[in-house]
Amino acid sequence: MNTKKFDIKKFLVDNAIIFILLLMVCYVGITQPNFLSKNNFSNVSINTAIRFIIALGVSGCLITKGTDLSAGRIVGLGACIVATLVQKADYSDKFFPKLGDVPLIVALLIAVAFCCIFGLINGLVISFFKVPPFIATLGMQTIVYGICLVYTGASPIGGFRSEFTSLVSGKLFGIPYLFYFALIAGVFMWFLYNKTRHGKYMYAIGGNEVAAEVSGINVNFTKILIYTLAAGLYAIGGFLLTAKAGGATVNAGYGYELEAIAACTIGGVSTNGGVGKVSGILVGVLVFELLKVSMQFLGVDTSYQYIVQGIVIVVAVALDLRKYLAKK
Amino acid sequence: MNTKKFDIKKFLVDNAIIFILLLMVCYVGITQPNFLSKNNFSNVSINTAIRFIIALGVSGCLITKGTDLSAGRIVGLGACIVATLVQKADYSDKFFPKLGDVPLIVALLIAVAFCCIFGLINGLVISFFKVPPFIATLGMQTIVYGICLVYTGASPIGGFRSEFTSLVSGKLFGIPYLFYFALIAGVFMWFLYNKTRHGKYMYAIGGNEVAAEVSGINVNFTKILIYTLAAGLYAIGGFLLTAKAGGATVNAGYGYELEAIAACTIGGVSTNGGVGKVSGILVGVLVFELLKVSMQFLGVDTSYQYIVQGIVIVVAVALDLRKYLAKK
Amino acid sequence: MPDYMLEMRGISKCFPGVKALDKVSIKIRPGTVHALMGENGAGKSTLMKCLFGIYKMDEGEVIYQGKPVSIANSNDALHKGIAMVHQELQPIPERSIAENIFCGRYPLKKVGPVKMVDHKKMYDEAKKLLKEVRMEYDPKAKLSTLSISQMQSVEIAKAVSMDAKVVIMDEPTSSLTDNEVEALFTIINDLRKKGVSIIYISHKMDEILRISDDVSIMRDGQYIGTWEAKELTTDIIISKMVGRELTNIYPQRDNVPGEVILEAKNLTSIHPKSFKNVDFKLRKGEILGLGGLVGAQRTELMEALFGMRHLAEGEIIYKGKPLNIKHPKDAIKGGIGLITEDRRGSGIFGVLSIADNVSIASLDKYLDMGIVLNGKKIEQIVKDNVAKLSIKTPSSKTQIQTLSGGNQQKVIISRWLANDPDILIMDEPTRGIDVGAKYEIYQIMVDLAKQGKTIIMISSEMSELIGMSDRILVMCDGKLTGEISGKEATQENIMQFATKFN
Amino acid sequence: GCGSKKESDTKKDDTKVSTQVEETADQAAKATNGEGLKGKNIGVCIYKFDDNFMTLYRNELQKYLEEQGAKVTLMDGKNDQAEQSGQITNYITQGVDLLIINLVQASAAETVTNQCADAKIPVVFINREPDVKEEERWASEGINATYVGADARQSGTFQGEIVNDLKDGGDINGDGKVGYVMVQGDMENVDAQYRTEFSVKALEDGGTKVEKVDEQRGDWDQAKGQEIVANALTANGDKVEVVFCNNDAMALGALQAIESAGRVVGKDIYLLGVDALTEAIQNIQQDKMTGTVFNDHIGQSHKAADIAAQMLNGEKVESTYMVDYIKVTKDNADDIMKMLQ
Ligand SMILES: Nc1ncnc2c1ncn2[C@@H]1O[C@H](COP(=O)(O)OP(=O)(O)OP(=O)(O)O)[C@@H](O)[C@H]1O
Ligand SMILES: Nc1ncnc2c1ncn2[C@@H]1O[C@H](COP(=O)(O)OP(=O)(O)OP(=O)(O)O)[C@@H](O)[C@H]1O
Ligand SMILES: OC[C@H]1O[C@@H](O)[C@H](O)[C@@H](O)[C@H]1O
Ligand SMILES: [Mg+2]
Ligand SMILES: [Mg+2]
Repeated sequence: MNTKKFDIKKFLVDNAIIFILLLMVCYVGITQPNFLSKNNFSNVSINTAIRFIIALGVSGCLITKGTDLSAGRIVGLGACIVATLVQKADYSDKFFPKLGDVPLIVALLIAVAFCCIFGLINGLVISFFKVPPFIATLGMQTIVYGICLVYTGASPIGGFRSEFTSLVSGKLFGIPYLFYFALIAGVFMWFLYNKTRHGKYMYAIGGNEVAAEVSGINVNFTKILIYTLAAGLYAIGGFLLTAKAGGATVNAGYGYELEAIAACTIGGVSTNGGVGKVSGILVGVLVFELLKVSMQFLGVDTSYQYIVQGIVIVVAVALDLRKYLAKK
Repeated sequence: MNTKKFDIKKFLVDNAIIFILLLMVCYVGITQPNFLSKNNFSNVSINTAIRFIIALGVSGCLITKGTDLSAGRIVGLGACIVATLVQKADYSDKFFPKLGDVPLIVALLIAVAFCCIFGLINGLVISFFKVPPFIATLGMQTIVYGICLVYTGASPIGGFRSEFTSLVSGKLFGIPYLFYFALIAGVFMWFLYNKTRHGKYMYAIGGNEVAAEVSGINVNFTKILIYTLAAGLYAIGGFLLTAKAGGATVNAGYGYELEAIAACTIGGVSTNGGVGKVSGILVGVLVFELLKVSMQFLGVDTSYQYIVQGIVIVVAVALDLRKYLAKK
Repeated sequence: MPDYMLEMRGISKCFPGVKALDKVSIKIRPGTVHALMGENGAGKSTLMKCLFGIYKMDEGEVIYQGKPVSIANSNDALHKGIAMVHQELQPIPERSIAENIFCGRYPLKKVGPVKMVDHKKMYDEAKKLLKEVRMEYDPKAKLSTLSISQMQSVEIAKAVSMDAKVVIMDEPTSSLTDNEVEALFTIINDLRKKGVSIIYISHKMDEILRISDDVSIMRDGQYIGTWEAKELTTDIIISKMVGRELTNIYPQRDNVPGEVILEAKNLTSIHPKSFKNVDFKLRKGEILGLGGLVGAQRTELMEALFGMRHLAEGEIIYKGKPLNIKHPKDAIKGGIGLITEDRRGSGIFGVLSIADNVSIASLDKYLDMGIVLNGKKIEQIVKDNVAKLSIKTPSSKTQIQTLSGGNQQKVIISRWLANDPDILIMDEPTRGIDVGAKYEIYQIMVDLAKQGKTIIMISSEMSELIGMSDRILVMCDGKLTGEISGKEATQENIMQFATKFN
Repeated sequence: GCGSKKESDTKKDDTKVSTQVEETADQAAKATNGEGLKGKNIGVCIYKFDDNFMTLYRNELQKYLEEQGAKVTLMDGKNDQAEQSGQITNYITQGVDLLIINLVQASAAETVTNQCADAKIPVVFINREPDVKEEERWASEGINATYVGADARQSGTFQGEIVNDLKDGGDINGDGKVGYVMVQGDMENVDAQYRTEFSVKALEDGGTKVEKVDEQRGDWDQAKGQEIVANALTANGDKVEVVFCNNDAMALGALQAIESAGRVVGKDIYLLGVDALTEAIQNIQQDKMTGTVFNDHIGQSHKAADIAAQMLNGEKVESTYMVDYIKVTKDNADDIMKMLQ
């Protein structure tokens, strides 16, 4: 703890969501067998890992008062690119029938490279044409989808090499591989956000873009970097998603952007810009994932699951904002 | 024209989208027979009417720096409610088997009333719990969808009385009824935005919320009104959509919010708040609708239609913002 | 070393509808303080923004250290050794004080191949710099915990730490207390000794005469001339700025305070560190000054009276009845108006027109049939006000954000004139206002008082308090420490009360 | 034995339709004696909850399973394979006795099957058919998995055949070829792809010359169906003789467009859908639609449940079971309607 005296009330208010999350986990854990099992831990961590990586990408956009609605579709593009590269040699419906066994890392890098192009375009359009991020990335959402349709001809792609799909089932020290992916991504982003100039620039731009500009920060360049990096993370998300699903279609990743944005906001990334922590983003993603599993374990009717999920989004954010509401 | 001297360059820049729109219409009109026909006018005006009414609803949220992601789902809810009330007495799959013939206006009002409840909640959550509109309405999007699923059990609802469906096919002075709906909505909103206190308050809140508060504006009340009214307009949109499609499912209106937001932005509603005109919104909606018809007439492959549409969104906004960029 | 550190030649700049700069030329000597003076909207800030690369000039050239240069953007300007304190504060509230100071040039350290921000160095240096501007704040604290004046000090610290050859200061003291101003002047003198040129913009005559070596004057976007400060007096400067003689700084006060209209009893904020147990009375037709040091909680007190802040205790008797104010709209309904001190934050509606900005608080008055706004009536009231306050604007449809700071302030005053309140609270009403316009504002205050309105004026300028108030209340540390009648007020007795900490 | 033989052979003969209906109902009756489902936890994964057809299907499936004493939970895959895979792992962790899965992506079958096999949970795939190779693998590796569904190609073929059987073979304007508009579902869906392809193929196989006047994607959505057909009719007028819709919802929208363009189905245009929604059947009865294809959710869901019961009883099952689509035209519309009531 700090040297400062510990304020229990503040601690509770600041971490309200975390407590509620713990409460929920305890309740479901006690009432539902197998919820607190190793298997479930590994399921949740696999789901969380992918969403977390995508949310990390979106977070930079949000912190600079932007947003990225193309996130989900870029995840989908990444997924489709990877999918076409990791098919079994003898798969009858092979996309590139003559393609040999592409090493996984190469497949990943190719997907990252392609996705980054679209992130780059997002960044350029936002910086130089001053198109509001919402619109720029909304347009990109549609464009990337179209491109993905053209690329795959809308056919689903499957028949992957087992070394690829085992990325998800595989474990190291009893912990799924995906967990490590997320860990590395999280540490990397934490470092970037807190220890490098780029991170400071990002927070400064989000806090006051004019101030950043007149302080000599290359605002355009920083934004471009943010959107490009984000797309790179989406590609990784797409890669893992494909491994997890065991197949990919143009619809992969669809709608993930909204969930990622909601997760970030729940985790304290402010839509007013300039605020947001990597640890918060993780909490935000966990809220979603734990909620989903819990509802399934509790056997909540699907239609009602939507209602609950919607309410949780709103309440989690309302709760979190309480601390800012401090009466004047 | 004005007494001021006419600045042709400014006129061109200010209305760039309109000119490009006209150009497009001319091109398609010349190359494709029947494009400039009365029938096509009527199709376009029917589609535009519905989208325009929805975009009008969203515009108030945008002008106050908010947004409404629940728009599409509320349209869907309105559509489903109306649909369950206007079925033929002898339709075998009737939702309320014992329900008599509900007058159309009553069906509309019931839908409006129910939808307004959700708009009201949006407004309350945004005003009093200070949940960012993006998140509040994202949550509501999911909630309303869930409610609609519960209400309809996800089954499609059809078998309407012909007086209802003929709302769309019917014409007055050779112009489809729907056109008049849109006209009335447009005139009403123009009046509200320009000639009433509410409108001025709305622009003021968008311009500077704190200053609005200090100027004695009841910011919370104004916002609540805006979100509630918006939901009312979505309900009307849902009503007309159902009449047009001749049936409704929980999926009705899905995704309309993004299109509406994009249309507003293309039409000059600023995401920075405080700026936006009814006429601009109409132009924005027309850009979309004319683009869609044109692409179909030109026989553009559906996959490529997405790409074109995405590019148009971005370019239209880039173009429009030029005028605000007035070289620093 | 060339004769001039910097020359700007024939600079012109047009905005839609305004020629902001019309072939302006100035020359800045090395190691001097060069004051730039002119009425609101004369083009001072615009000229500086052109120099700093924020605006692109339409024509003209910049000779810097003897060589023609072109400055593409702020980054470029900073690299060339030009730093600027901006008229509009540019805080990044959510980041630490140190990060605000080192924004854009964070100290780095190399860890292996990776360049990392050197936090320790950043905080240490920030601490040193803060000391220089007499601020003993934790550099790790969020900027948002500071008051406006403290933020301004931070910006000054930032600009002077840039190691620049030219430091532009656009109204650096607009929110500073006397104490802080002294610190600034010490810094400026040090810089001058090091050969740095300072371009200093201010509307405060005494500062100009004290600190500057040369004075350049602008009027309506044109360059009028440059003089050595020692040749000048306040009157000469004013007449060159305004283009005519200005005989008095304060108008004749011929209002007569009448019966008590409002009585505040035991007002206490919900925040322990804010105002407590404040009692005062307001009379019809009086101008009440509210003095004190920055941080004395004057603003908080008035904002509470206006319903923007919460009271823990206290009662307000207005026109004989208790008045319950929960929200500004309650206050406005009761006939109270407030011009806030933070113009950009809580005053202007930037993207809206002048007409909208003027009419927004009084829309109820322009209704036909109870709902329809009458455009003609609005247009009329706007026209009247633009004329009365001589607001410089191309049209009433102009966006207020394009006006100069001073003119924006006048528009906000118009808003409250249009609303016609019985009590008008003005928090630093002449901040950033040129002398000519100040006089106009003072005159309006007197006129209002003569019509039986009550004015409460918060001001940090002693002379303004003394010159304008019928009565002065002084606060210190959240408590009312004294009351002085206007006639008896002196700098000394106000200061005495203002520093009466327990 | 509850139909362990393959039933995928396309019935060409229209008169067989009514016997087919009885057969399906018959199967349903027989299955009630299945002991295997009683008290069992069945996890059902639906690819997307708001899919019209899958709604009918899942409701029927749930009802039928519960009637036989099974404990059923359903999950909505939200059209996202990754989401669904997560749900499947959750079911496995929870320890369900059997899974009935309507995959989002048929190509994910291998991964999913392996997961279930590892956990020793039998799995019945429905509606979206895995790769043939995958199905063969189940048999050869003795994996307890099977597919119960319908062949989407057949639904397309039936659409085409209905047109072929019209007295003018679809050529209303007598120019020797049939001008058609194709309104597609979302193209990621194999149903959409096959219906688009095989409706036209059946027309051509029947010796008709065809001309594609327009082809647009309507995402199964009624409003989009209306918009697309309204535009197509405006642009192409009488050239449009047949409107093929990949499902009935879009066909109903198309009908709106056709009527407001002042055209009359059966007289100067033909309109075909798939699914046999109640409203579509009524339209056929009233000559407002030419025909549709009954996507037999009752037969399919009952079959799936019956096979599930067999698996739970430890019986060995085939790797695929096909339930036929049924052509619906004015001739048999009343029968189909009765069956659905
Ligand atoms: N961004 C802008 N767009 C349009 N007009 C502008 C803009 N900035 C300044 N102007 C106009 O240019 C003129 C000069 O403004 P400027 O801010 O330079 O005045 P100033 O001398 O700094 O006044 P003050 O003392 O009030 O700060 C004014 O008429 C103002 O309205
Ligand atoms: N000691 C302090 N520490 C942090 N913030 C402070 C402190 N004192 C004041 N502030 C903040 O600074 C702002 C201005 O202070 P305050 O309104 O009390 O000053 P004032 O007497 O009105 O002076 P002026 O209006 O002339 O600046 C307020 O927002 C207040 O919360
Ligand atoms: O996958 C979605 C589609 O599935 C088909 O089987 C059905 O016929 C369509 O109406 C549509 O629901
Ligand atoms: Mg200025
Ligand atoms: Mg103050």
